[in-house]
Amino acid sequence: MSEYLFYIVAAITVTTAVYLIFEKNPVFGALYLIQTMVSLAVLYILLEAQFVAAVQIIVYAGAIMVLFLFVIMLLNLDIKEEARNALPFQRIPAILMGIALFTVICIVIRSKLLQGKQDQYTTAYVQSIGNTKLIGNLLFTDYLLPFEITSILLFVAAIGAIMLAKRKL
Amino acid sequence: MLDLVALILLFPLIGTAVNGLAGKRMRKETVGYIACGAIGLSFLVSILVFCGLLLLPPEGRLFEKHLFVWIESGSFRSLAALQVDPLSTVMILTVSGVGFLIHVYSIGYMHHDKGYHRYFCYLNLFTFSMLLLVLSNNFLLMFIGWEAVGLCSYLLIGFWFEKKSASNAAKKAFVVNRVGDFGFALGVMLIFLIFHSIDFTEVFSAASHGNFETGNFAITMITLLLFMGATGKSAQIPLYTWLPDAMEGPTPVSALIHAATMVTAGVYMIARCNVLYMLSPFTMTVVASIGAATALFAASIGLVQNDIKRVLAYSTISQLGYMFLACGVGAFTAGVFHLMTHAFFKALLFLGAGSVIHALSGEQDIRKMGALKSHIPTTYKTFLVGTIAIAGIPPFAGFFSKDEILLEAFVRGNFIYWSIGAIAALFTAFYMFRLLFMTFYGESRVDHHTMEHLHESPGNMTLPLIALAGLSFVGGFLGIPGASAINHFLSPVFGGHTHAEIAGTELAGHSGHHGAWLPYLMMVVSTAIAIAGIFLAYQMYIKKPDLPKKLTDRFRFIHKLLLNKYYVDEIYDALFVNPTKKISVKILWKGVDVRIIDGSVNGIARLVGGLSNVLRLLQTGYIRNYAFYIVVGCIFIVVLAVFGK
Amino acid sequence: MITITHYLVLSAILFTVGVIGVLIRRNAIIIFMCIELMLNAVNLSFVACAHYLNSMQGQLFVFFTMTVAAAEAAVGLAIIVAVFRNKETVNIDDINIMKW
Amino acid sequence: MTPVSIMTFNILSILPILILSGFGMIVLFVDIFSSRRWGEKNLLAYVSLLGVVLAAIFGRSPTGTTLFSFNETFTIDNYSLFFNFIFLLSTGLTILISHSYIRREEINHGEYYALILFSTIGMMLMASGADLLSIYIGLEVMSVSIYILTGFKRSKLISNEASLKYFLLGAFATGFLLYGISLIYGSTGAINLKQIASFIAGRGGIPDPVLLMGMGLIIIGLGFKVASVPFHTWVPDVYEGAPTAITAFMSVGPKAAGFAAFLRIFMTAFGSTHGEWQKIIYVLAILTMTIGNVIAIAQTNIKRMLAYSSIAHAGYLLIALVAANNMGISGTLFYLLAYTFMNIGAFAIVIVLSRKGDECLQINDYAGLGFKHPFLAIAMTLFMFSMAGVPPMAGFVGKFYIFSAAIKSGYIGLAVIGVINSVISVYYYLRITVIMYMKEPTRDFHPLTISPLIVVAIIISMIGTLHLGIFPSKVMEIAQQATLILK
Amino acid sequence: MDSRKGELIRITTLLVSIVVFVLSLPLYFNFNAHAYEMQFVEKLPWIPSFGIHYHVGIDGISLFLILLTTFLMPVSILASWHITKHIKEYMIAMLVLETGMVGVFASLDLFLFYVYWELMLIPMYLLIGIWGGPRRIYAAVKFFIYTMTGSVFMLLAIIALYFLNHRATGEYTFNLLEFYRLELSFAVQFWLFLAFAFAFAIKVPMFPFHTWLPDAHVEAPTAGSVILAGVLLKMGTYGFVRFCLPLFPEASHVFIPVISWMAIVGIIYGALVSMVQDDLKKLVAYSSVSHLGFVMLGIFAFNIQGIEGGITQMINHGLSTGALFLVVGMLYERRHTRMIADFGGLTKRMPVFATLFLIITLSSIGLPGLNGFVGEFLILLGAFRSRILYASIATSGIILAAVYMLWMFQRVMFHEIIHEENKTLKDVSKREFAILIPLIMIIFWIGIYPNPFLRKMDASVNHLLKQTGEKAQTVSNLQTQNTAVIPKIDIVSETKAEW
Repeated sequence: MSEYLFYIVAAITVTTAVYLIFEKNPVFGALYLIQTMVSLAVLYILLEAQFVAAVQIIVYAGAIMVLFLFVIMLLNLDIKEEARNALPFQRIPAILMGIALFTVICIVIRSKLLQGKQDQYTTAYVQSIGNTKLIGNLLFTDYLLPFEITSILLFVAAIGAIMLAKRKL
Repeated sequence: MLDLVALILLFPLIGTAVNGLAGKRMRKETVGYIACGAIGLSFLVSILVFCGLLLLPPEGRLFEKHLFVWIESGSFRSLAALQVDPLSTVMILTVSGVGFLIHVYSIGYMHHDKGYHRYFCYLNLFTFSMLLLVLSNNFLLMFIGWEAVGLCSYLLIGFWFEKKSASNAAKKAFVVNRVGDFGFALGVMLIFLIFHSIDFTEVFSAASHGNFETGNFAITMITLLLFMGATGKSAQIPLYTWLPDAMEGPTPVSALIHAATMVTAGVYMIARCNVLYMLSPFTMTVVASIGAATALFAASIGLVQNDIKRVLAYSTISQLGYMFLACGVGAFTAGVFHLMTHAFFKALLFLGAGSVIHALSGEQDIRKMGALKSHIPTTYKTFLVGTIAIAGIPPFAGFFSKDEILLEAFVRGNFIYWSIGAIAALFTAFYMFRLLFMTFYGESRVDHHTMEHLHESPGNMTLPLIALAGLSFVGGFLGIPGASAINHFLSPVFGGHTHAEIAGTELAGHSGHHGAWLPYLMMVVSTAIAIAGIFLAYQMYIKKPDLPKKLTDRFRFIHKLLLNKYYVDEIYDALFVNPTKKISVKILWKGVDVRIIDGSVNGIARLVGGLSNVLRLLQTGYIRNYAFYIVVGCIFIVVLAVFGK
Repeated sequence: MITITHYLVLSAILFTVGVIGVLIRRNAIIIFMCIELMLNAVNLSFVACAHYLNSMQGQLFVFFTMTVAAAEAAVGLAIIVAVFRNKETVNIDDINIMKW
Repeated sequence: MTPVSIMTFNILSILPILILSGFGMIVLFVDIFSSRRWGEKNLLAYVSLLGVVLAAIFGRSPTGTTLFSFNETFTIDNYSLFFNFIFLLSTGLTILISHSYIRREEINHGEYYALILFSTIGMMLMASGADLLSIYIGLEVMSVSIYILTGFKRSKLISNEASLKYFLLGAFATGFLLYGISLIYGSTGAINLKQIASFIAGRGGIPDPVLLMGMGLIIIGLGFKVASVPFHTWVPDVYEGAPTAITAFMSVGPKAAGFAAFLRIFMTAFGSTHGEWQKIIYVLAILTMTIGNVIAIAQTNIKRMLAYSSIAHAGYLLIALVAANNMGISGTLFYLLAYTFMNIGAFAIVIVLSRKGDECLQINDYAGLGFKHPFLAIAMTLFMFSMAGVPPMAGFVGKFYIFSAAIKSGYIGLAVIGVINSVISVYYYLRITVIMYMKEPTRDFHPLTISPLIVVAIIISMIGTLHLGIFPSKVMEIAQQATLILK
Repeated sequence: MDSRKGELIRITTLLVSIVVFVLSLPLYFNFNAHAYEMQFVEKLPWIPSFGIHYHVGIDGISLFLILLTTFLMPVSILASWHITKHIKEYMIAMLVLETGMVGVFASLDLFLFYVYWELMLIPMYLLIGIWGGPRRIYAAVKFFIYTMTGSVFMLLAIIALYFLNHRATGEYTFNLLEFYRLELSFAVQFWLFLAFAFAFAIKVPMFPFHTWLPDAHVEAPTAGSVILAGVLLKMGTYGFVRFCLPLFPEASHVFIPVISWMAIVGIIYGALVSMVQDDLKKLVAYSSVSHLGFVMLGIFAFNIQGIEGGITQMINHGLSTGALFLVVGMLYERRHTRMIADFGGLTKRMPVFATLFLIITLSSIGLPGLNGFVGEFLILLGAFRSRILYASIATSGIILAAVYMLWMFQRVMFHEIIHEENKTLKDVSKREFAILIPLIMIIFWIGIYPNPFLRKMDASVNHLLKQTGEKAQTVSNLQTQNTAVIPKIDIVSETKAEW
């Protein structure tokens, strides 16, 4: 069951991703990306990462992508935006490079993976406590410092966004 | 008395210093007195030293005076030390004596010159250098004198530096001498390498004690190299070309340096090294051959020259050739003897020529002279003495010395040497009398303007002439066959090789198959040759004045060849001077240096600069482009990381 | 059976697509979206690894990545807006004053 | 029962970070409450300076020991302390040189100083982070702040463009970095550097391809930050477009932070696979030096020239990384410190000479400076010779250190290429002095208004450059102690 | 700047340099000629963590070079009286230069040596670039980069020595005297010798690395040329003596033919190119190539005469060529041209000058009785003792020297005065006289009584030869085998230390 689900969702993900990079209209592009993200959220659930899946939809697909859409509309961008192409000759090499990169990655991940120490968080264990609770625990214990620093990051981003985008200071 | 030897050097040096530093602010007379006084004192000391030497037993006539250690490096050691022995005594007497006379003469001759004090400064310096050359006790110190006389020669030839020809001649003299010095320097080094010393005494005693067999290669090389130096200094083939040009200097300079003393340095040096030379028959042959060839060659050029000083210059070269011929056949005493008599009469001739030139306000072309006999009688008379002396008419000095050389050439050498010498002697007599006749006899070809100023030279010029004439007359008796004083005196230097054994009475015994009559026959023959030359000149220039022109027309080619000195200067220019200049400019400087070396240095710089301008184009300013580089770099790195074993 | 490899291949595809998008698109916002796509691909790989390793660190990392992405998005879009204010375009091929 | 791991909670260990963030806030508050007029905003600079100084003072902790805190996500050791000093120094100097500049450019906002302070926090985290997550977060804090600072001259298109380029490319490169981290995580199951190291050690030091690829991708991400070819392309453009004071900051702080992370990750986590990554760095080092130096020759804009020079210096530092011996690491530390002095000094001069609306950035604009403003010219000459590696300046000792390290590890070829490059670099550094001293002025220098703060910065830089050049011993010893931790 | 202030600066600098010279004199008088060890040694820790010391001292080899430096300095400063532009900076540069030069000759710590070696580039570069002629920038940059190119390789070699020494003794030090004791394998010596020799050969400059020299000389101000020719070039030859020979004896022996031929080509080539120059300074510059060729030939003769001659010739060249540049500078000050064709007949207007010029010219030619001869003869003698062929070819250089110098002298000083401007030239002033006279006095002194100089260097040179000879013997078989084959770089494995 989950196998079919995986393949379907994966297909959707890839398709929307490919649509994203070939779509002329940025609004549609954003929508495709949202779709990709939502599909990924499904995969996260398949991987038993419910909290991440939720955040993916709420924060990523919801907040961030809406911000994108918001800006696209604010700037009133249309299809003509990409009229000028200074590097037409880069297209084919770029795609070839992408394929090459993909090939290399595939060759690499064919080899032995997951050689590392298996951790204690087996499915059963996680379910016994709850995914979200575990993550919360870890965030306020082991990863407290990065977590706090993230606040600075967000603060910086807020200041920056205001600084750069505010019409009048 | 011998201890005074350093004073011989000191006086001229003081003269140089005083005249050089303060001469400009002194009266001309003072300058002259200081200069002459310095040399005069030097001469007096030389006589004292000579007497001192005479007091010693003949075998012990060697005195060395150490002054200080000059250069010492490792086993190499060159002292500043003086050596007095018969040979150097002969030399110092000649140099300071003749030098003194010429100094006196110069007072009058140079009286009107602006560089008066400079002149005497140089002249004194020259005398010092020459005395140093002959007094030094090792090769390197000798080399100092050797080069220093070259320097003085340079300075004095170029004395009238405003004349381009003079400065050119000066430079030529120095450079050609340097070519010779090249050989000399190498010779000295080779001596050090072979003998581990450069002291005369040590080298010669090592050489004469049978450590080296005759014909030893190293010794041959040493002697050849030293002889190379001698050819430069003494103007032998192939390095003689500077001497005729050197006549650009003031005439007394020509007399002193380019006739009487400096040019004989080569002869002196070979005589000094006779021990070495005797060990190398090959070198001796070379020396004799070159000497003979030069004697003939220069004499032949002298036949047709029209410049009074040039004739004398070629004559000098020719006479030097004789001396080398003498040395080359092993007759060192004969060489030195001729050196001395030659100093007397050639100085006399030059000074006489100077007097003529002085009288004619600078005219040197004998075609514009003539009939001066009555106008400048003293000059004429003394000049006549000198001419006879060089021509080899007994009993004048030249006769004895030249005759002895010819005899030696015949006895020790071979018939060819003798015949060349004889022909050269014929030439000598001819051109000298040609000179005499054209200058003092016949019709006057002097232009009016010059004629008005025609006058006999002042006393301080004529007195040296008379003195030298006297010496030219009596000088020969020092080496009169059979009772040769100079042979006796020099024999300690030339040891077993002296010609005392064969000269004079002992001759018969030594070279038995020729018989005792040989010397006398030789005398007769050479006198006959001289007279033949004189007769020929008389015929051509007094009796039939139009004969020379006919002959010239008849043998146009030979005449032109002789007149242009066999084009040797031109050949040298074409062979050495011009190609060197051309190669230096075109290939080395503009080609190798600018184009290749500098070009490649700047080329690398330009290459990097060009590369910079190409590579910067990668920086297109397009973000996508930059991202592309990142991806390329990524693939490269990943491939290198994963597969790059 | 869906193995880790499946997820990782999918992740690789998404990542590659994102890279290609960055290379061929000219609209700054779309490029930015492609970069977001790359980040998402990475997130997938993290979560997949975490799952198969029985580890939580991957999920945590994804959480941080998202936060960072949010911050970046805010700043990035602000920058794009600022550019647009001055230049009236978001075509990065037109934004090319500085080169060489 | 919920397992709650017991935290090694040591607030003192992050005291400098706390001080800096606190002062970041204070600056913002001061800005809000201070007058709108530009003239009274001097306080901002002084407050932020105070923050830096305090952070420097309280950032000291007993040396010689390694202190892990926050469950091994944060390390305090001599190594990170040394880097903290470099960061604080570059921050302090940047603030000093910014003061007059941002007033002239009318971007005198509290946010400017706050962002600088925040980005310093990011750098510190990069140097101190004990796992990949901390390092990543630190990197992002630093980068995002600098993206903003680069575009701080909002009204200038050149600044916008720089900011956009930096941002897009930075985010792109970060994508690779993250992917690398995920692969390492996938392979080792750990993001903590020590655990990664013990994993590799457990497998006999033989890494598998996934790990290697992850390593390669991390090199890309950090190579981008330290401006290594071929990830350097943003550098000239961004350096040119950014506000000059930020360019100065960018060329020292983030570069140092990049190397701090580079060294810590590769020496601690991948130390036993040295052979695998040194060949990559080897190639990168050669490319970076050569391309940086060669292209710098053709530059006419001084900021671009310094940008390429900064790339070249990254190349020299990579040599030390290749050598990977304690000499190389301490050499890197020393070099970065020296580079901070000389580079900020050079930019300070650039700032002094520029005026509003007339940036005076062409190298030819410096003609005749030598005798018009001897002090500035001497300072500039000093910095240029130092960067060229001429004794007795700091740059020479740094290069000496690095080449020594290379030779010690037997990389003669690399050292030879390095010195050849350093000769090439002489050309363009020398050109500045040529133009200053040997060319007649092509333009008149208006009377410069030189603020005392920037003079202080120049003097500090000069003293630093000379002191490190002539008496490097003390700093060398500290640097050597700092490296012992990594082994 | 007002002229009084300028005058004050000049006089102060002059006094300082004279005081330095006077202070350096005790070095000579208190120097123990019988000891080969370094004397007047100062050793203070400088960078202890690297084993770097401020370690200076002199022996018979460096003694005279230091004295030459301190002696030429007041002379040069006196010759810079005409500088009016930026006097203060000029004088500072001169004094810094002096520091660097003395430092180079006195350093016994290789790191310190390198620092001084490079340090002295900066003031020289500024001197050429700021106070030089029309193409000064090109010349200055070329000078700087060219020299730097050589020296960076030396830096690498120094570092390599440092580690090799550590490997051998376990001690980290840059002490030259310690390095002397190192026994290096031939291959290592080979490469390190090359690195050192490259730096020094550029500095000397040996053919074909000489092209910076004419440019730098031509464009430099008079004092710059004097220092450049007088002292800077000596650093190269000094480097060979101090470092290459004793540190890498076997390699040095192997390189005898290469270096000797380069020297010989330099002698002849320099002379020929010099001969056809039309610019006085260029002529003198190329003559330096020739003269320094002699020095190199002497050093690589590997015997006492050669090396002592080489050192003497270093001093001589400093004096004679320095003096020649001063003379050319005096002409330039008067006429603002250095083209030979613009002169001619100057003797008439400037007799005193002519005399001084002539003496200097003759000294440069190597006339016996003047200084040049002593050095040249000893060099040639030394070279002759080791390889007759080399010495024979090189000796022909003395002919060429006469040609180019005298031809130049003739064209400048002799003939009629053709150019109007030359008719009003003034003879040497008191200041110029004061500049030249000390030089000329020493020229005579060394020429006539060189032994005090030679004696002081005896012990050191003997020791040097012992070092080179003894070390060379131990691996003497190696050289014959390795002459043809360039050894592979196994220095990597030799230096590679454990991590």
